Amino acid sequence: MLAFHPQQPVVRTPVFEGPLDLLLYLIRRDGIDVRNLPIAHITREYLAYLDLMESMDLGIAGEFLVMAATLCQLKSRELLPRDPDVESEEEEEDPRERLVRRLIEYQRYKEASEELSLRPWLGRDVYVRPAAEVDPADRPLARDFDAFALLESFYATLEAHAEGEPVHEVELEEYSFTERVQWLLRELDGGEPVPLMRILEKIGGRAQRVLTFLALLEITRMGMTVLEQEGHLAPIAVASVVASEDADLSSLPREEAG
Amino acid sequence: MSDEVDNLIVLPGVSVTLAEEPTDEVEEIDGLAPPDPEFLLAAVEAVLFGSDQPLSTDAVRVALNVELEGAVESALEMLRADYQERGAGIELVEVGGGWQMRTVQRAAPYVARALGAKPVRLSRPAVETLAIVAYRQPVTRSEVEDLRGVECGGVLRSLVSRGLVGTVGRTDDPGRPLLYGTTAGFLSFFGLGDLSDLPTLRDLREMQSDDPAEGPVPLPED
Amino acid sequence: MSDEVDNLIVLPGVSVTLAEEPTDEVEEIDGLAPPDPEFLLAAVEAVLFGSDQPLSTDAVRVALNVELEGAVESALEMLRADYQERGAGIELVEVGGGWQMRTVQRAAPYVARALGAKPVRLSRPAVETLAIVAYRQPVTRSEVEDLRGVECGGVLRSLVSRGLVGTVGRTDDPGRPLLYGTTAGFLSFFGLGDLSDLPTLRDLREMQSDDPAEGPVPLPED
Repeated sequence: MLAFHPQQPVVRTPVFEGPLDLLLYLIRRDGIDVRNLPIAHITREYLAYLDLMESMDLGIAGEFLVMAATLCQLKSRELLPRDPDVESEEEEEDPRERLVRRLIEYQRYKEASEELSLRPWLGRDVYVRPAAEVDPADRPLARDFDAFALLESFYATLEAHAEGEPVHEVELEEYSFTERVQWLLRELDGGEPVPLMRILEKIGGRAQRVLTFLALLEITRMGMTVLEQEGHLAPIAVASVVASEDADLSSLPREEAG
Repeated sequence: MSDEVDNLIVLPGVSVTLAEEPTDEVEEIDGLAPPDPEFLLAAVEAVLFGSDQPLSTDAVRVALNVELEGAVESALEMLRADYQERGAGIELVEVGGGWQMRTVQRAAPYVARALGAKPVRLSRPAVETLAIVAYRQPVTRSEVEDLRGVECGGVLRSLVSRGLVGTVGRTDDPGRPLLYGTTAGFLSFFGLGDLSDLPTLRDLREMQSDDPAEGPVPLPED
Repeated sequence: MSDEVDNLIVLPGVSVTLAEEPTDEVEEIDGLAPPDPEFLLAAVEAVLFGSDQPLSTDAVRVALNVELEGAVESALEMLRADYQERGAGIELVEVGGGWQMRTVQRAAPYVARALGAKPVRLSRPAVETLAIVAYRQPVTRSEVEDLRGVECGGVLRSLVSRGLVGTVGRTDDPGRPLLYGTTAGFLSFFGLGDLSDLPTLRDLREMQSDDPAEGPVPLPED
């Protein structure tokens, strides 16, 4: 029994996947044509190898022993004188032929597996992109809310945060069209163009903004104010061409009674 | 009238914005506009880069919303040729019925080192079993064991758990044993386009003549 | 069949699995030869491709076992320029002190589609901000912040990167702050022909009061 010493020169011996693997090794080692399998020789070598494995305390799997039995059976069969009648009857089941066929077939798959081993393996020879979570910024937006939700959010925000008067629905009739024109012209005194948006933002109530906007359209039509837009993308600005005190408001539409 | 006013008031900048955005853009974006022809190659490249799985020509076509399949196919071929010509570190390969970007084999040791990952291993029994399943599929465990001459249950299980082999049904034999076959992961792992890309068995012709149906192998006497 | 010789084990008593591992593998990686100069660019490309983390110049240098740092740096720069010049679908970016390959922004919708990415929900701050921009456009950041009462820079940026909001100009105020407005992508997302299709408060009220479905369900008497 050998003891394992790391410094000792190592004994190298092939590892076999099974009895067929061992047989193929012996056939190749001894330069034997598998079709011309010398049963007596191969049986002797096979058993010798099992002895070696045993002497090294390597466990011998059951499959190896089954094959040993098969080989011994074949060998004894060959030693017997051949009876032509029995031979023809048993031809289909000739165990030796069957063994040869198994060996050749096993060799085919061994070779195929060697070719597979030479291919570029993923993770050994070639690599792909690691799976990555999609950047949330690149993921599509869920269509779980519509423009009405947007509107509700808008008003909710205004009511929650606006420092000025909250957006209320105010009756249109409470406001004077003329008063709105006067307010607009006062805002625009000085002649400098003012962004339309900024004017409208000064107005708290939505209805009042409607009225103011209508007033602006009216005095622009009358030539008291001009709307400017510097470029295609620029905001609209409003400028007055008359001073608020000098404006002639007599031609403004009459206000309807309450 | 009042409707208009409402909208105008709420949206002071409406005319500005409207002028800047053509309204017919809406349809295009809803159905995702296909890439401009000059961006097609780049879009194909990005889509393949972003996927860790092989993508079929059709999957690429759908992702890009390109109607014409030929356009995507020729873009894929151009991209593959482009990588080859400039000796890139990446190549475009057809595996498992799809296209995939992979590092070139020559770069493998550097990539492995950068990843700090040990190269993937398969034991010799595993590769042998895999070869038998690949060439004989669909195949039962006992058929594999007959061919290899050893018990294969554990090896088969580990191949299944690695996604290289899967069960594809059962035979009608007593006990209805499971049938095993290779998976798309198998093709991808070995860089095979499909099963017909498997190397042909070297002894195939010999084996065919060995087939008992064609007569017994003539054995010279000892 | 010299392969068999490779599958040797050291006897006695050494486990069978050792046989599957070529013993010289460790040495190979330790003494990994740096890529030939003509393969350097490709090796850098492969290493970055294979990594999901940004790699520092030094990490790339170590992976390639290249002594000279300048060589890797110039290879990285060349690679970046190369992608840019040919208008690739991939770009090389320096993020967080490392280099990373990623798809170009323009290709993002296609990549997301290819991956079947799950949709994300807009956060409440994002919806609020979007609502303000939609109904008050053109609007500056500080105006949005006044209305919401909180800082909105990040939310606005994310809406811009989502393509729902864009800059439409600048005011004449000191510092000339940017003006934001909604985009064509915004219209398409909400299925609006143009901004005048945005619902008004009146629409909302009509819906709530007139739509019988919205009203309380009459309970049947017991």
